[in-house]
Amino acid sequence: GPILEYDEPNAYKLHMLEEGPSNHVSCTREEGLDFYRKMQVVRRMEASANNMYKAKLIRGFCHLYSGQEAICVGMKAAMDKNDSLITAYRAHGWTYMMGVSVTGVLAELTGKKTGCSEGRGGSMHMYGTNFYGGNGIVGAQVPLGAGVAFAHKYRGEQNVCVALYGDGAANQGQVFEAFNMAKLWLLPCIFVCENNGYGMGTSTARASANPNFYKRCEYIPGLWVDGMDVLAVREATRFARDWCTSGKGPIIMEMATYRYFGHSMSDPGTSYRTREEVQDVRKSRDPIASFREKLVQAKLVTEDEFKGIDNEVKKLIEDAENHAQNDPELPVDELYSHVYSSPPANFKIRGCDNFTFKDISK
Amino acid sequence: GPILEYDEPNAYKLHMLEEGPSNHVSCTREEGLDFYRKMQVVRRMEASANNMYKAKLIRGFCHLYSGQEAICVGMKAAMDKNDSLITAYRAHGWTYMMGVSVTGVLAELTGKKTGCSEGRGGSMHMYGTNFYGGNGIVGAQVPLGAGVAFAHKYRGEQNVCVALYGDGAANQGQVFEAFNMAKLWLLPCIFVCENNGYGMGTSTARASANPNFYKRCEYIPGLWVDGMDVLAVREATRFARDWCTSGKGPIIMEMATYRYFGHSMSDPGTSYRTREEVQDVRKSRDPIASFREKLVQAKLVTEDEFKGIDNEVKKLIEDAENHAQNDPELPVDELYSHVYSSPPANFKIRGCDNFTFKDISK
Amino acid sequence: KSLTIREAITQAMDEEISRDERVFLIGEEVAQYDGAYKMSKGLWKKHGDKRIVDTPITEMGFAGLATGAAMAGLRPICEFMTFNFSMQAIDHVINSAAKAYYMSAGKVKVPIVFRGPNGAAAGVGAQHSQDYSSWYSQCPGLKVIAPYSAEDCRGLLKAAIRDDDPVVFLENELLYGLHFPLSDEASSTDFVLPIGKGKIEREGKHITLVGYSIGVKICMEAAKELEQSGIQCEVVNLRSLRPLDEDIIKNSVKKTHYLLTVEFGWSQCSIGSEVITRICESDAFDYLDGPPIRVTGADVPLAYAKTLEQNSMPQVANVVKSIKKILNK
Amino acid sequence: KSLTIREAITQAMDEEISRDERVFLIGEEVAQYDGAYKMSKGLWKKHGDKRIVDTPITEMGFAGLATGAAMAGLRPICEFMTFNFSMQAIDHVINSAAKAYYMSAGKVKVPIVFRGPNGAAAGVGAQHSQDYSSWYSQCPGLKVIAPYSAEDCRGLLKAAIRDDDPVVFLENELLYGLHFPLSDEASSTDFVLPIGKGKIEREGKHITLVGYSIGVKICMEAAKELEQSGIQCEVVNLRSLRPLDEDIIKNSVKKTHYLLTVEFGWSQCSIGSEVITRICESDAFDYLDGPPIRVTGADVPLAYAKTLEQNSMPQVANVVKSIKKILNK
Ligand SMILES: Cc1ncc(C[n+]2csc(CCOP(=O)(O)OP(=O)(O)O)c2C)c(N)n1
Ligand SMILES: Cc1ncc(C[n+]2csc(CCOP(=O)(O)OP(=O)(O)O)c2C)c(N)n1
Ligand SMILES: [Mg+2]
Ligand SMILES: [Mg+2]
Repeated sequence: GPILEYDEPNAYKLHMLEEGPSNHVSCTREEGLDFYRKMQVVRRMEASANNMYKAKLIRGFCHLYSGQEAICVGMKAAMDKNDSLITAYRAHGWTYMMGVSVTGVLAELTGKKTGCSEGRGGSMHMYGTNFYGGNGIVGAQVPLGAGVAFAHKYRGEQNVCVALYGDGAANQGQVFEAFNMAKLWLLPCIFVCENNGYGMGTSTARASANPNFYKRCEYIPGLWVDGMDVLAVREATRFARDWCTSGKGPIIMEMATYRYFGHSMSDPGTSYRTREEVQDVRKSRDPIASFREKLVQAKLVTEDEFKGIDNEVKKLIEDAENHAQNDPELPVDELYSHVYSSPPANFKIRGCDNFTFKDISK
Repeated sequence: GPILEYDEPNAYKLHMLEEGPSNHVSCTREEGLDFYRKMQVVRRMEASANNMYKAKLIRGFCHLYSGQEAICVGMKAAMDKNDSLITAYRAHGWTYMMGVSVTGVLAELTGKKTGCSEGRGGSMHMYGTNFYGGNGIVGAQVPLGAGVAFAHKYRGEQNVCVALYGDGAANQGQVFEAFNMAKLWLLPCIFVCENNGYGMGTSTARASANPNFYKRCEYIPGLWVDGMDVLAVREATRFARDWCTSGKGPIIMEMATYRYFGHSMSDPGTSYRTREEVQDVRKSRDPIASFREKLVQAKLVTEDEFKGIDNEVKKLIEDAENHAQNDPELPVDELYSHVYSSPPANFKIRGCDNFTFKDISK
Repeated sequence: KSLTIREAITQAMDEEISRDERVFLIGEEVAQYDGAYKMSKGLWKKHGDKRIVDTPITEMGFAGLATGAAMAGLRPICEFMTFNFSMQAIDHVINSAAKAYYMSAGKVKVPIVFRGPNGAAAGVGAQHSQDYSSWYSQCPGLKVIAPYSAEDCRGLLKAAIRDDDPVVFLENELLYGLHFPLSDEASSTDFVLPIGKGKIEREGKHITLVGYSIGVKICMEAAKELEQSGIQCEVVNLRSLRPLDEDIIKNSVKKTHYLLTVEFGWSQCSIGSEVITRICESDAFDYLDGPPIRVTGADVPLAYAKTLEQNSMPQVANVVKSIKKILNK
Repeated sequence: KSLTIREAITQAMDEEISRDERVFLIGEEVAQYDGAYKMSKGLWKKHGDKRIVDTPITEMGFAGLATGAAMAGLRPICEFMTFNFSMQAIDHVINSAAKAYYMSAGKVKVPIVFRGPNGAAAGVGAQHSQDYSSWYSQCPGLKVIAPYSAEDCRGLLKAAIRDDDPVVFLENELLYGLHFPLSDEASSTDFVLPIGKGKIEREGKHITLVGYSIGVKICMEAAKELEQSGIQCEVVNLRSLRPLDEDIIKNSVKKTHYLLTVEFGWSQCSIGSEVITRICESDAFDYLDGPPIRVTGADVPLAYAKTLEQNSMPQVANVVKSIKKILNK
């Protein structure tokens, strides 16, 4: 069939690697449509979260992934279904890509029973098959991810764990501790720094003495990737995955990307960067628009076809939004369940006063 | 006056430095005698600690510095009296060099009132002027030291803080966190890794994916130093100090050294290395014997003069040992003092039962 | 005159930074961003880079660095964006800061304040909602403060910054925006409150309610509600958790003969457990006419969903119900 | 048959590692060095690199790694050389391990055991002597065990390793070398004890002494000493700190009418505070004929010097004195 293909001479930079991923990237029409569709789902899902937050249907923190869609879609396309993944609190896009439905995500954000964590977790704590969350503690997911990779290796599986973290998180000491063990023990772990330029209100230059995150470890090879190009992301991930599964140990990827919204919903996101900067990225580097254009220019997909997908996606999101808004919360009594997986005999959990106890023993 | 001078072509290795310390090192007769004497004091002091431990006069942990003497003596010789220093639990040698008497050290080890921490601290917790300890938590002293350097800079002082840590400690995440802040803020901090080959029973190769500790940070210059040569240590420290005080920010030094005894007194120190390895170092690299030999060969000092010093040192140690053994412990009641520097009014500290309270308000 | 908690804390820092050259604020987003919760609004503009220091996201590192700076004679205010992240740095709070003065026989002073919001905010999930009051209050060498009102915040934060010992200052995000009246006296730049003293927030004779931080708010609301049923509650605002003002509780219990504690943290080994045990161990035990009991957070990680969350945290109803039960009303 | 605590723990690990392919031991010096306190003696020789894993000195990193491995289906035993160093990793114990099952609505199980010596050893100074019992026991999602005897260690460590929830297993270095008798039943490789159940170590009718870990030893010695004065102490060995076996304490107090707790940790917000408060809140309160009180570590960082150290830790004399005071003897 017809394919989209092009050379991306600036898609990668290498650290301690003799050879990198191919600069020639390509995809079939079907893949192209699929990637486009998925990126759109993530984009629209976040737009819906944004709206529901403003309508006070979502509480607390809510970190949107908008702008970074090419990473989750491109990486997932190169992953095996038994590969594992763990990320930080900016988890909605990844949750969807790891197999949770849009309803699972949005209903979690509105705290409903149909949310993927039954409303117990919220924005930062979503999980799925081979997907270990969502983590609210900046950096903590990195050693956890190394541990998941350890388990793959322990069981002799040909699988990798992808552990993602932000440019802000990259300075946490435990990241370096994880690097060290991963290298010593040759763990099949892909460490991925999603560099969106800011950790909250702090630019990489103010937070990191070395803001070249793919070169942050002097003994683990690193790969800088244009994180706005879904095909480059897929190509690079294939390369990284091969690296790990061939027994060479860990590898670091830095995904150059951008976040369109503020850090969380309470951050207007304009005090530490200009509106122009955001507009500029939207115009010149947007992962969805640029991919769409490429597909159109290559005459693989027509504008009408895209509109069709967009409408489909819109419906999907609307349906999920409906659930998120109208599904019930868990009954109050459920606040006592899932504290323990194997509760001791006759174990009663204390509520807020000395007259409220819930027997949870099986 | 006459001087000892020689070229040490292999004394240093450089990382991210265009120029290093001079390979030509020298000292006057007086300096030579002084360095020898101090190294001997530390060596003999540790021998005494070893004996008293075996005689059960010292309890708990006791980490001897024997083998590493050239570092504390050489570095101190290049430091300004207002420079600061912090180290780990292998602190006896440094405590002495930072101005605490041998009695202050040995009596601390035996838990006596005349110990530099009145017997409250023990082996790992000794302090002095501009000397912030002794620290029992592997790696914790490194950000603390960066903080002391921060204070120097804050007050506009032309001083540095020396923060020492072991090869085992070098993997702790907080070390990297300190590196990052020190570089971002150009703190006058000399980070010194005393690489004695082992963290407890683990060789550097098993603990560190990159055992070249002077090259552990990709944005801070590093300097490997023959830590068994007191003059090279001094020369290198001068260089590092100049680097920091000239506003260039932090620098890392790796001191190649060796520990003769086990990790602590309960470790025979022979299960993870051979007796031959230890003997080899003692024979070929001992910092005191080799320095003595150089001074003799240069005809700066005679064997008789050395014997004179040795006897003096022996007396000094014996006297201190006497104190350490015969001085009183603090009265029991003192266990309640120095919990707070400014105790609140009417504050009573609870003892081990509900009938024992001590009023400590001033 | 009225003031929000946020304003009280910002003011207290501003005044102390102006007063003493050695005082500086350090933490994540405290400078250019004005604080994640805007607790340092305007301070960077006013005092500049030297005194208001943005850090990378490295709690262990910057808490250690701040502690080292304190050892070397500065007086840092170290902000944890929330105390949940203080777990990453807790070794420095305890082993480096709290124990140094003792281990060094008084040679090393550590005049530092660790502050930030503690406990649950609204809808932030289990990892961001823990109350560390009892952990920190357990440790000798530390002073631990958990203010309730604007007066508490001003008087105790200023006292903490001037104190020569390490102080843990536990704020509450849910209180930040609330307005409290402030006396002229408490508005003075010289105003400080003594660390280690509680305050009777409301007098009453039928039962003693002991709370701290947002727990006091619940106590006050419950007291108000019960007034209508003729039950007069005495409300003790602990203010300091270490040292704990045992006398103020004892005296109140001797008067009321009943004791109830209120806090948002988990029940086990809580401040409530300590308060009740101290009363048992004291001569006030004999004055008790009924069992002393606790109202606390439910013994579960905090859920995100609103109804679950609300029911996992003490509400006025829990207090009212408990009081009626013990008083047999 | 008699066994040291060290042997009991090594055996328990050995048996469970042999029994279940997913179980492995990870920590500093646990493999080639046989453990800093020789708790894993012979295990590396027997089971090899895959099952017994030496780590770099990076507590936060390896505790996180072990937790991740548990999430992915393995069953790590994560040794802290001492629990003092668990402070560096405590965020993973609490936020990563304890809360995951709840936050994920049961999707993520974390079957991990964190173990190692807790509390003071002999002459190791303030930073190496803290008792973390109350901190960990406060946190829902964790199970917390503090064994006393060889039987406790075998039965509860094996149960902990088989448990699907994260367990904190607090040993005591001062007990490691002590010998305890062991029944045939307890020697079986199938022997496990239920988590959450205490044990009456000694029956008595005049007062209930509640202890855990080395505190039980002090209780037993005090009980023996008081026997001569005709005072019969009932000694409750808590075994589990979370869940806490409230029933066993209540039943004992209802029989004896007096309660004393013994522990080596600091008093504030301690296990003793919790035990006493639980009794106050229960129907056993009405059975108390005197104030329940605590014997604890002194409220100071632990000093190195021997006499100071000894007097900062509970001794039999503190217990005897306290009992005589409450019983008016
Ligand atoms: C240990 C810890 N410290 C601080 C925070 C507060 N915090 C949450 S997100 C964040 C910024 C992280 O930035 P980055 O890693 O770049 O990720 P991004 O938000 O850009 O995706 C901070 C400081 C936290 N959650 N955990
Ligand atoms: C955080 C922490 N983890 C573990 C220990 C136990 N411990 C004490 S010293 C040591 C080895 C450190 O080795 P290294 O840094 O090379 O210093 P050296 O003993 O060689 O001087 C270990 C593991 C500790 N004290 N603190
Ligand atoms: Mg970022
Ligand atoms: Mg070493």
